[in-house]
Amino acid sequence: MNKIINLKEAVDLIHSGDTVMVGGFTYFGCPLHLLYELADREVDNLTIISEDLGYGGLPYLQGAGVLINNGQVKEAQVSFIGYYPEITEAVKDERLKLTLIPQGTLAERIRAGGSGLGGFYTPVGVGTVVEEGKEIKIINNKKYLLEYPLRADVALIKCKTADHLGNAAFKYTAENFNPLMAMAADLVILETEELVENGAIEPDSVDLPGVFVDKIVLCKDVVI
Amino acid sequence: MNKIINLKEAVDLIHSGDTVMVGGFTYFGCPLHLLYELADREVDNLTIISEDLGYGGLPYLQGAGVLINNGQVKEAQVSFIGYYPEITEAVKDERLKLTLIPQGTLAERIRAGGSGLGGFYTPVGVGTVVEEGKEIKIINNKKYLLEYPLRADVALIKCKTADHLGNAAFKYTAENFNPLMAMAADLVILETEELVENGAIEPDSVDLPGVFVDKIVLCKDVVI
Amino acid sequence: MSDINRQIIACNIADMLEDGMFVNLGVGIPTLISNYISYGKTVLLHGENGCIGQDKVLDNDKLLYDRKEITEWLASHGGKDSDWRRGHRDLNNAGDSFITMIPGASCFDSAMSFAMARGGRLDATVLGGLQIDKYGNLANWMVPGKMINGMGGAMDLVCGAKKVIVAMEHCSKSGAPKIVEECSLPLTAVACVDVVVTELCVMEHKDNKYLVKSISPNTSPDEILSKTEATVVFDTEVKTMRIPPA
Amino acid sequence: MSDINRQIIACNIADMLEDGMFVNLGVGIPTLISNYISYGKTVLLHGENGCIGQDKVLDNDKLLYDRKEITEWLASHGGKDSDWRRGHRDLNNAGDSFITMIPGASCFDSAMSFAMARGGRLDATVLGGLQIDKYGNLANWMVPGKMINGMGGAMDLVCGAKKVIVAMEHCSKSGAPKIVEECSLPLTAVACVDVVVTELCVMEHKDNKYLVKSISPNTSPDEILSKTEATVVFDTEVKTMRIPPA
Repeated sequence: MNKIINLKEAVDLIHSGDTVMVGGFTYFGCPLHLLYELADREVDNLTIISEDLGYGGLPYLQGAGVLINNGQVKEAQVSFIGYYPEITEAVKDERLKLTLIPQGTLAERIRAGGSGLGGFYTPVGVGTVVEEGKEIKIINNKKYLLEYPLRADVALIKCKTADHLGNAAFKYTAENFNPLMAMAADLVILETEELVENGAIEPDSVDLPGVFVDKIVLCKDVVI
Repeated sequence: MNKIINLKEAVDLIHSGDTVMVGGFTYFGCPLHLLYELADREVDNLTIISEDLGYGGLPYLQGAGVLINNGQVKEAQVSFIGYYPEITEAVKDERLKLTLIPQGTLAERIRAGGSGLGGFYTPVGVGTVVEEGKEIKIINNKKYLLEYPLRADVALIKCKTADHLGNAAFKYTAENFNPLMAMAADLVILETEELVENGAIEPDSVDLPGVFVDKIVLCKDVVI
Repeated sequence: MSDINRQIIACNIADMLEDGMFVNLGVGIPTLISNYISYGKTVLLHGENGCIGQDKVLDNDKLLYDRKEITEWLASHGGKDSDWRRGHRDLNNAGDSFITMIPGASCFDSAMSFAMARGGRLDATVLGGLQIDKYGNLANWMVPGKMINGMGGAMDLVCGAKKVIVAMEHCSKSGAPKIVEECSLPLTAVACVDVVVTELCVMEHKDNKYLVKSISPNTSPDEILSKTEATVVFDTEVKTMRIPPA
Repeated sequence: MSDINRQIIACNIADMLEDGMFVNLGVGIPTLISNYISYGKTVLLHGENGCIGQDKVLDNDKLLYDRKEITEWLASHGGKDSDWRRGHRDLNNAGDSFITMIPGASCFDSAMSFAMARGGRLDATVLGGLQIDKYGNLANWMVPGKMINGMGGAMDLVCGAKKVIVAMEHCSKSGAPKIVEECSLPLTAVACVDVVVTELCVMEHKDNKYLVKSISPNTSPDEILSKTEATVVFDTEVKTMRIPPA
């Protein structure tokens, strides 16, 4: 059971037309090595599910936005864009189909996708544009929207420390969407800063059990 | 903001008629000091929500079952009983209303209660007695049951280490239902084996943020 | 918005926050609030990106806009001797600033972060507003036709918090009232506003009206009435807002 | 059930488990399986109470039934120098035995534990059965009128696992078939059974039939047919089950 491969082998596993979840909250916990390698490939028609599309105001902190600027993405489901004029343009020009999802609903939909649930009722978005086209249910005199699970073909995630079984520990706020996405994709590729022997991460310190991780790529250097 | 009180003060906060969540999986992670103190009180008509009711075959590992044997409980919602003849008798004699819930559904309903969700769809229990009286929905050609959130007046939970803000770290499998229940109750009483200074538990090692904990009781000795 | 207006709003909200409160501060004016929380009071700040217990925001304007500077900072803030006390390349707030944390802080994933927001444990959420209306509706995330931004966590944060406090200038840059009869901009949430704090006054929302609790020494009831479209009433005893030293 | 029957069932299931597989083993016969997993094969065992990576089950029959013994054990297995390598008072499996774990084990809460069970990552779940039927329905948690037990995690575990393997004796103590046309006992789940392993044979469930893949050297096709109520068919090449040394 060897899960460790190199960056090129990892990105070879992503194909045109795939739905790809990308972990991270802007720069923090974002698998940038995997993303930048993917941006160098002739892979397109991707659907990206991510909290955001990177920190667009800063050319050297692009995140998933680099794929959009490359024209590799047909659709994106995110919660936040921030200052990113290129994306507004791409949406206006119909080069990109963009769906905005409240951040907590996005997290919960991904969790539901990884948890075998059929959907859930949330009060978030009631009376707003988020409600459009959704089933509404009154539970205990309160309105809720039915939200469905999200899953992906591939999840690209990033951690601080991993062992050879794929057990992962995230540092501080670089955890965010990473463990949730790892549970909700058919193929999970983990980018890690450090690789340690099995048992070096205490059982209580494992944030994501290795059973969710298919491939591990060690990327020691810091990129921005 | 002082959350630390003694065992007697803590149990004074539980009243007849309350719905009480009790953490633990049999002995493991069960707040036995709180339970045994509660068993000495004239508090009754309780509704207990718990994974189980303790390890009934062993007189010195009673868990929440001690409350039932005392006649303090009118209703219990649990997943498992195991070898516990007294409980079968109490149910037959209609001294106890018992609801059995699949363990994962129980965990998820408590999580939903703590997460502000109105309910969720699960495939678990379809075509079984669990289905009775529940809404069924077909999602992507698969049957799901609608399950509603569970909340309680009080949660009694147990951890290995806590700081003065109530941040808690559980050890190994003694985590189980404890953090979930702490999120789903109006009053949360935490029994801890050790009390440490704020900051002594690393931010990444906090399993339950202190904002969920109202009262902390230090109980150093091991009881069975 | 002028800096003094922002500071007035921030310091008056800080005064509402009590010891031990668990609070989410949104981007914009709300980030200024922590500067005004009085010494000895512990307010537990929620970062919806996955933490409780933000302490200082590291001054990273320069950091972020100078590539050499940030590369060096990231390299020196990720090793074994770097942690939550001095800042770490894996530690930010929801406004994407590097931060430090207080002793007793905690970190967690995004599902947990919003579970606690919706679940009712958050004592208050403070966020900016484009418009609020007599129904307590809030619009703060989108202006049709303008650049696409995204609602981020705002819709979730206002859903479960015990108190929703809107921090905004009383009128728009063009002078139009922002406290209106009915919001014309896309909503963030319906009937969610509890309190609004502007540079002119602090008002509570109740029964389709805004009740003035305190006003700035630099304004008058008439000015407030003329600049507010929704119905305004005055409390029997209206207090004076605190004006921070310039 | 005789011990040799239990061991035959356990060792034939162990042979089905491949290196790296993520598997839940229920109480009863399934707990015996780990003894037969061949050396060098890492099977990651899920404990639905909140762990992956069970290694040894600590022999605690004596431990649990002697009050002095357990008190001493608990006191000596909770301190700083006690951990997952040698056993800890906070470390059990779902059958309530104290356990040790392999390097690379992990622990988590119950919501996470069942999220992964339902979510589809579990390669197999192995559990006992009272009855299974031609539809692949499983009944394993309740006999009406008998002592109340509870379904525990069984209903959840069979819902998401890629393969559900039922480990049970071919007939009941009274000799009645347990592989029936239609279950008469309350169900655990519908249409969930993929494989059943008894002391007589290994059968796959498919198209409302049970297909015999291997049989014990101690039985015959006729005996299997006579002891099975549901339709049985035989694979073109039927293998011989492994019989462990007594």
